[in-house]
Amino acid sequence: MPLTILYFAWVRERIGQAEESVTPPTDVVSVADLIGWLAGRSAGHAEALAEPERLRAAVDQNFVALDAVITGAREIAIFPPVTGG
Amino acid sequence: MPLTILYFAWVRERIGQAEESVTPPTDVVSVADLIGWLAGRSAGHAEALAEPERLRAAVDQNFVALDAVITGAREIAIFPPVTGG
Amino acid sequence: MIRILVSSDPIDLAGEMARMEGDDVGAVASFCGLVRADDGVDRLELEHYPGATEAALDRIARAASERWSLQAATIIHRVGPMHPGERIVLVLAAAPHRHDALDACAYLIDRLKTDAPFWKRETRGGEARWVEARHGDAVAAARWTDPTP
Amino acid sequence: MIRILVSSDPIDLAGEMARMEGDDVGAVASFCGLVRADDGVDRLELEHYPGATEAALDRIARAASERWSLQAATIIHRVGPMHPGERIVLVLAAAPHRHDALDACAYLIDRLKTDAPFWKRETRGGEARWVEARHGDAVAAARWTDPTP
Repeated sequence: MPLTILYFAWVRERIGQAEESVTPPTDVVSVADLIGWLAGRSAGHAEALAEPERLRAAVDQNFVALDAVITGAREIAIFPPVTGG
Repeated sequence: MPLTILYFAWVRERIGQAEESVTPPTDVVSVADLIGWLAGRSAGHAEALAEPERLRAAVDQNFVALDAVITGAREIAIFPPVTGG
Repeated sequence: MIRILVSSDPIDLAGEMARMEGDDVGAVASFCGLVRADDGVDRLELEHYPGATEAALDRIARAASERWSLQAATIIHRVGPMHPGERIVLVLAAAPHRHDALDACAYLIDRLKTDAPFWKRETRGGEARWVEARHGDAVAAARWTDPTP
Repeated sequence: MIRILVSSDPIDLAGEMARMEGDDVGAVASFCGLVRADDGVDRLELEHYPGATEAALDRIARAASERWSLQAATIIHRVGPMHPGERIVLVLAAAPHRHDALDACAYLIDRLKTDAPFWKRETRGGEARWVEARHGDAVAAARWTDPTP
């Protein structure tokens, strides 16, 4: 099943798109795995996703740690630490 | 020199006036002395000033403890604990 | 900038807020106290000690300005008769950073409760009574014990 | 009553305040965050995660309502481009008693800073940069660690 990936802030800018639909291989189990796999998609992806420790993620709109499992997820967002308010 | 005495809230109501000018004898040295002396002026004064522990005071617009000395004061206010805000 | 106002006019919340804002202000915290009807009060009267009240509020606002990095502190207190739902008091603190504004705002209202000469008289069904001072207010004010005398 | 609004329209502070007031409300505390010009910012852009943002703000307001005795909690956040002096965020808490309103107000803004998906981009003299998260915000949010998960 294809997975919707959303990017925000500088992650979005570096990748050059806000959203894409992907079908990762079955060995992509966690958010961290997904980030590593997405990094291979383009030079922009590689640059945006080079330092996972600077990234945060949400699985189906819930904030999660990067070791969270993504099995069954439909929408995954990847972004820098939030700076609202 | 005459001293202006101001009363507020239920102290004012029981005494029946908001302000009076008095000249206490020289043995009236503290606010507590003054309260005791004022209590003798009328039945209303006696009722309003019967329980000094329920009263607060200001000497020349500065809040003071009841044992504060009043020598040289021009305006003394006597009132219940404040309830603003 | 300190602004103190004791008046029998209704409190202009939007106008007072607008006065606090500026290009360098990052945070405005406010507290507004209102007349509550829920315990049967249909009228509230606020008495004060003219002159001494303004001086006390000014001292409170100055103490807040010394303690936190503020750009403005405002204390507005209504006096005279008022009704449920009406604003009794409004305090505002403006600062570059939010915790200064939030802490100063809480300080202003806590101190006002114990240090400013106002007295409330409530009327319920025609019966008036002077409000008693609350011990909790003294406790709340004490947590702000000033570092300087 | 919880009210959440994420919008590119200017924040109507007076209107939002008026919504909080009622005959049984004794206290309304507010915090408003504004775009500051003092470090040379001439434009600020707020990006958010539609849907997830509103859900996060709703969770924060609900947590505040469970923790304190509130009559209303409101969180309004502006998104899109804005300029110095304009309001970015407004949080409001209404309660019968003042410390519930004040504490809930501080909680709402502290939690919003770390738990809601917004990102700020500042422009200074034509040069844009994404604002870095501040460690102090995580510290401020941590002091509210919820009694329940």
